[in-house]
Amino acid sequence: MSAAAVTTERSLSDVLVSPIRRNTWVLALLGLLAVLLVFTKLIQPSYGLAGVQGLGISILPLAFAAVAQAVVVIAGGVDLSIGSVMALTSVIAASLMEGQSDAFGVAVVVGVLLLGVVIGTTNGALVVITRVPDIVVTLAMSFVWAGCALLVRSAPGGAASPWLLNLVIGPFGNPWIPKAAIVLVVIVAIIWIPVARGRFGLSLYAVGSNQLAAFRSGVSIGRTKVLAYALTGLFATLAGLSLTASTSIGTPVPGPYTLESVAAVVLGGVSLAGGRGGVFGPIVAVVVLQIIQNDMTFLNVDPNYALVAQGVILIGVLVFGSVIEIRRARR
Amino acid sequence: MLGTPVFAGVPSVSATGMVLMSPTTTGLLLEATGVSKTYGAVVALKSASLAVQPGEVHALMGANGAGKSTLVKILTGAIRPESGRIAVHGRERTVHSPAEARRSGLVSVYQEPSVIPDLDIRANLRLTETPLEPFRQWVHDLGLKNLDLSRLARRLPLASLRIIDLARALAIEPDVLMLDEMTAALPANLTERVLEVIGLQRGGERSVVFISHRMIEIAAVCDRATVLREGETVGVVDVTAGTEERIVELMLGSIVEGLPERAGETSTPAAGTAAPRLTVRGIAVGQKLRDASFELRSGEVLGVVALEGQGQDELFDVLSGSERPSGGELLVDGKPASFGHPADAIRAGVVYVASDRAEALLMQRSVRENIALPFITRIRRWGPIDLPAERRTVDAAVKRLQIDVRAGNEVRRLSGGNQQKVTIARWVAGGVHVLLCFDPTRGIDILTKQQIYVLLRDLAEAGAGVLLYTSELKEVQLVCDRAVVIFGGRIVKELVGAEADEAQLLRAAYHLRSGAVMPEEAAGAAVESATGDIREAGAPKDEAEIQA
Amino acid sequence: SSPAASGGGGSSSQGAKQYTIGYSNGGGVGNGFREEQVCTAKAEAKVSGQVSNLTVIHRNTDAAGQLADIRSLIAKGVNAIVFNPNDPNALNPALAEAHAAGIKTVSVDAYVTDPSTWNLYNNQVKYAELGAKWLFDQLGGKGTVWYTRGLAGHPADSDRDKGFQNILKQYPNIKVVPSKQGVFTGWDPAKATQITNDFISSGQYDHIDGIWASGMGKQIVDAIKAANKPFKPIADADIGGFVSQLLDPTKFPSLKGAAVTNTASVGGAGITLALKLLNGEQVQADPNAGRPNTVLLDPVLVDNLSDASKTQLKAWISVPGMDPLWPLSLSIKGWTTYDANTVPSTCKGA
Amino acid sequence: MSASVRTNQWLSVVGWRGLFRDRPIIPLIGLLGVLIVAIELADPGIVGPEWAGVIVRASVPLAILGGCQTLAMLTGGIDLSVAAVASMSGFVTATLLHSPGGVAQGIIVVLVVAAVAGLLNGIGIGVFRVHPLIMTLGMSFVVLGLANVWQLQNVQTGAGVPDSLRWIGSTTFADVVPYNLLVFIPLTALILVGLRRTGYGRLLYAIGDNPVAARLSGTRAWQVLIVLYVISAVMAAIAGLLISGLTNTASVSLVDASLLPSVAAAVIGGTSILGGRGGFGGTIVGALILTVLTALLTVLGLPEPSRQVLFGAIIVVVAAAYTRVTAET
Ligand SMILES: Nc1ncnc2c1ncn2[C@@H]1O[C@H](COP(=O)(O)OP(=O)(O)OP(=O)(O)O)[C@@H](O)[C@H]1O
Ligand SMILES: Nc1ncnc2c1ncn2[C@@H]1O[C@H](COP(=O)(O)OP(=O)(O)OP(=O)(O)O)[C@@H](O)[C@H]1O
Ligand SMILES: [Mg+2]
Ligand SMILES: [Mg+2]
Repeated sequence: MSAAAVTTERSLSDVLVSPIRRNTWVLALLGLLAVLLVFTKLIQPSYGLAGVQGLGISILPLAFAAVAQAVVVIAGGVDLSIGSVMALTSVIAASLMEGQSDAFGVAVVVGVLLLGVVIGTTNGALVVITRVPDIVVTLAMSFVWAGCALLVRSAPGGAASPWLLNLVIGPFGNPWIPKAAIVLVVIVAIIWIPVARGRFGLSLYAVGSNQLAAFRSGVSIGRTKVLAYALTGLFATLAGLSLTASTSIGTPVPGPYTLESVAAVVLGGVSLAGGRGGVFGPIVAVVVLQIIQNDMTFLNVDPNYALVAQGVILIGVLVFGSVIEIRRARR
Repeated sequence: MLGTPVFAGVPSVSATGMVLMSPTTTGLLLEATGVSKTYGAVVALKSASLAVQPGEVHALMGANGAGKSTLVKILTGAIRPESGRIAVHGRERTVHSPAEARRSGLVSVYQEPSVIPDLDIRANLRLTETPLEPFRQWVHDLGLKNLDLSRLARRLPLASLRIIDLARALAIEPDVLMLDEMTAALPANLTERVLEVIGLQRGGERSVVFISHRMIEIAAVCDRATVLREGETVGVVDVTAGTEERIVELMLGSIVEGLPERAGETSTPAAGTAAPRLTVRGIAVGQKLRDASFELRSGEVLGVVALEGQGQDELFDVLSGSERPSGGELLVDGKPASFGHPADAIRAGVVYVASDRAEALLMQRSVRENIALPFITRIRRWGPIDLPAERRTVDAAVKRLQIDVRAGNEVRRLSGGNQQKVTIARWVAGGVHVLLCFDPTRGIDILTKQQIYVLLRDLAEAGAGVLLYTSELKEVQLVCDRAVVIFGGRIVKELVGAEADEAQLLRAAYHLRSGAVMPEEAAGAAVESATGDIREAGAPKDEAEIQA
Repeated sequence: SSPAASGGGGSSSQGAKQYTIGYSNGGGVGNGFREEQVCTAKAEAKVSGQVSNLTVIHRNTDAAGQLADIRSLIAKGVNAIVFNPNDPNALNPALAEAHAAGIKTVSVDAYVTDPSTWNLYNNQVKYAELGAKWLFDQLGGKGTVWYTRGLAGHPADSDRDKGFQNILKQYPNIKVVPSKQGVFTGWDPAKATQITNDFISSGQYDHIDGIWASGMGKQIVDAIKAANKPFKPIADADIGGFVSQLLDPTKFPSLKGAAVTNTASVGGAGITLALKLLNGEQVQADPNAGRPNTVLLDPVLVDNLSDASKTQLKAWISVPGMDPLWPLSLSIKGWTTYDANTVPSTCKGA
Repeated sequence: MSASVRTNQWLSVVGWRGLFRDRPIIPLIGLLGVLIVAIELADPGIVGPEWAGVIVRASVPLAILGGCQTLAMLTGGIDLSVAAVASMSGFVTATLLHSPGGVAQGIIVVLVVAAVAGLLNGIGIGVFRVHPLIMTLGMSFVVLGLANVWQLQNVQTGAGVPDSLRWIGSTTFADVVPYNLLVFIPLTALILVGLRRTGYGRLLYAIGDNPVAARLSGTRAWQVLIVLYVISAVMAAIAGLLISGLTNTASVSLVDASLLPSVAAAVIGGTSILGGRGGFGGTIVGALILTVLTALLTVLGLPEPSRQVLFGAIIVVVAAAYTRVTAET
């Protein structure tokens, strides 16, 4: 053991092992997903193309919502206004696009995405400036954004540009690959991977992990938080646009996406304490939740017991996870 | 002492020892005057001044709560002062954030680690834009070997994090480096390397502001010392042989009387004959602690000495009920005991003073609630609290430890030292059979330390057994009747307290064969061989991480 | 009637169960109207003898969630899907997919715009018109009316608003408070009570002459009674609790009111319609509906002003001990074949 | 041995701040006053004893639900199952009205059922360390699902809200003092004293402040948490009974709309969602503020969308002002 060179080289096993160790939860979820798919095929032998295509489009809004929630939770916050932002952006898009040309529709999408960033920035700026806890600010803002959605239109309506519908509905090349899945993966990858790799991504995790240490490491807490919320606003808007794209209209009454996104984020291995996890785990969690929903239909489970089962599964997965964690810590 | 350079002859400002705000000589690197800061009703800094010359190691001294950390935080932009001037390189500046301070050449290693727990070390370095190669070099120089940069920070021991903090600061090449109790959480071997590195800065371009409560370290590396008392700079002293007394006098004001040389002097415990309070037989924790056996008797203070990560953490975890041993036997007052939870240990009268205050205190609650916490934990005690009785108990404990409770509505407002006292007071308030202390004087000022020594002796005299792990080897001679040394998860040596001088202890801690006199220069070599020993013993990677 | 599509499995249509039907309800778990609707669907499926399996998906979600549910029913391979739509347009893509897979689709309680889907629903515009007209006539065409609505943005609420405004135009001397847009109860009993209490305590209640309600009449009347205020004429729906109040002059002296039917039996009727389509029967569309493939169910209004109408109300609440939040009209002539008294028990055993 | 205390405390801004920080309820009450003045300005003559009675009556159940959140938040948790449990309790009591044991039996049954739900919450959170948000969210699905199964089992039993519940939930003494205070005042006294003067109350704060320290001092957190979530569920059940009495309605989703306001009442009242700080007094004022705010928006007669926007905006402003006033330094 001589020089500095020895001290900091990474061994091959480190390179291979540590990503697996760090992503155990996501890998376990993928395993669960595989098991569920096999199970589904067993209980519903006719499950096939229609099922997979339906799955792809069905998960899109919640998947984007979960990504949106994951970003802000990683940064140590939480956004309870995601459902309302989805409603607002969705009604605005659908109202503006109704009866307009495709080109105008593109402009609307771009404009609404920018608006989403502005909305997210507003949430973030309020959190930072008022120093009121995230959960309070975003809870209150959820009323504001939902009210704005109702101001835009009091009833569901509007229409999406046809290209927007075509963008997400149907297969992409191979009949087994839903366009929606491609859209989801490509957009999330394009936005998230550069963010996660860059300094801003580091700051996100730093702020979520330990604000004081982050501040002392030279991270601007306020700016990072605002940017995190802006990014969340962007993804929430993508979720809202997916609503418009899959339903072809805008609905001013928020759907159940806020709490579902929190649940998906936790299931997806993101710590609500901040600083840990990623955005792909929550996406897998959303797929798992949707397949469970489908299986209940295939099994003809009574709707009320289906609700009970959903609660039990949600709790069960996390109990399982923490039992493993407690065991591991004992060792 | 430990192979550090002798006092370098830095041109002194004045030989008179104390100058109130020395008239500025040319070319000061950093100058702060009239800095003040209040927290609500608490005045943390009244009027503090600090002048740092290029190339000097400048000690910032003061009792707990004197305002040292506050001053450092202000100088590096972590908090804003109410008033005061700060000049860097003679130019006045307002520093708004640590990042900005860094651009002005001011970098601090704070009292608490500033590494992001959920990022790996590499990412932490990227975050702070620290150049990698110099960092590696510094880590190596500071004696931290085999640091895996892809480890998550939260998985590393505190001492490693401190070294990483320091190496990172050094790699940035700051003009002024401020070290706030850098050595407090380090084992002896790493402390030595850190002091060496700091000593090497003397006479160069860079200045170091060094905060420590260990006089010996100040004497070893510092050129001058600024002394704070109650938020005010009360003097600037040249550090030369014999100025210690002077500094202490300044720190404490007029109240100093002769500090007792050995706290336990008066007591001559019948250690050999008293009944054992705690008997440890063959306790093991996986590979980390193997076959630890010893007896702790009533009336005895038993020292535990070890380098970082030799199994002492696991030993204390087992004894305090935080972790179950994988083998061995535990007897409390002769009766077999098995602790599945700290509550079990406490019930048996075995109580634990944790080293990490953040682990032990309810930071947002009052001193009183913190001290009375153990009384209410059992279901039987969940009912109404006898408030007058509680007040009496708590007041007695506060008085006994002389805790400054003026900011006591919330413990986090107390200075580090006073917080530390609260963690001890909690157990002094009830009756204890066995007191486990893990580095209880970490970051505590000299007077308080004395108080704690006396307290530990008093408790022992009253019949308790005290097990004291300390990273400050000098303490063993001062307070312990006996000491055991742990190495590689085993107890390798037992010494009588009075004979356990630093050299003896260090030699044992490195697991060197006795007899050979260790020349101070040979310490480095000794370290290498000690490392080898651990390797052969197959110590797991976690422990091997820090070897001097 | 004879089986249309399937390859002649059963010789007799009666008793031969050959269809699987999916039922999707995208909201209102625990809501009396929606629960009763599911019960009537189950009752009709049972009585018809032609349904081998009825899969019900009933959860609180939005249009996109209901799209997912319909798609999973398609993946399950049912013969027909009956659903209560969360939106008139949003489900169209999935409905088209269902059509392509040879699945019959029936929308109940509200219409959808998908051309191949049949609609069967209560005429909500008319619901509002009946109640408003009765109320305004009670006031002699002159006075102030408190306009309480349902859930902002809900299609049924929007339709009812349309009807209300239609009649309002014909009565120039009727004033509406708090505004022409009305106040929303969100169809939430607790909120309705709160709103009424606020309205009373602010003194505004003393200045009105009548109340138009959208299903929360029971809560409004209870709040008025709790505040010891005199009752004012009120038009609401045929919810059990409200009708009981209308028929109880000892507890609610001089309470004048009218109940407009808003039957939840559309669930059962939807099953009947789906079976007709599956069996290839001819279904008569309503020419006045303004859209194709549509069966409109007209509401009726019954007040408590005459003995005859009181007898009618009493007949409604004769089904023993139903939940007071459930609508009373339990059957639709020509569309449901079960015995109304069996509806509650159909739900038993969930 | 260091810092000196400022002498002229009351003269300085710092002194006021310090006062507010130690007694955060004072600015909250001030704020409530401002809202009441606003409502009086918007509709002169409205504020009076009767009006106050109506406001208090509506605030009591919300304050109790907020109390559930307060207790859970002190330990760093949250209880999203209160709405489902509260709805269930009102509903099941109503369905048991005609059972042999009558109302009393119904109430006992729902309190036991609620306690079981709370027990499961506590076990999940305390023993299996499931995040409280998820545990209680999952539990709310379970409770709602089972309550609905029960509803469909019992459509024929003739559900109706018992007269006794109607009396206590909705009537007032002399048209002013609501009888639900008969439940609320003892409960409040119990919670206030419990939090301040009992070992258990201290432990709630301790666990929320620093679970590691609490453990090292001998606290078995799972015991505390199980009891906590049982208490929370039982309180939710009591609130549910009052709400069903107030609205004279029993429905499995009756209280759903109060879930987020219950969280808002606690946080507006100064309880930290991160644990270790807050109290029930603030929550009561928080509930009053929310109720008065709703009444104000009703009086203003704005259309629904604008009301929602204003409601949210005012909460942000209130919370920001409050944070500012009680902030450190
Ligand atoms: N956030 C705070 N709120 C209130 N008072 C504070 C706060 N931070 C520090 N203080 C007070 O300021 C004074 C100075 O504290 P500081 O931490 O600077 O002392 P120190 O000299 O570093 O002591 P130690 O040697 O114990 O670390 C203490 O009285 C402390 O109680
Ligand atoms: N709430 C309290 N506040 C202050 N001091 C207390 C409090 N409760 C107990 N004490 C003191 O702490 C000491 C030990 O209390 P402890 O609870 O162990 O009593 P105990 O009689 O030993 O109970 P047990 O027999 O169950 O062990 C006693 O001296 C008691 O006076
Ligand atoms: Mg300090
Ligand atoms: Mg005892």
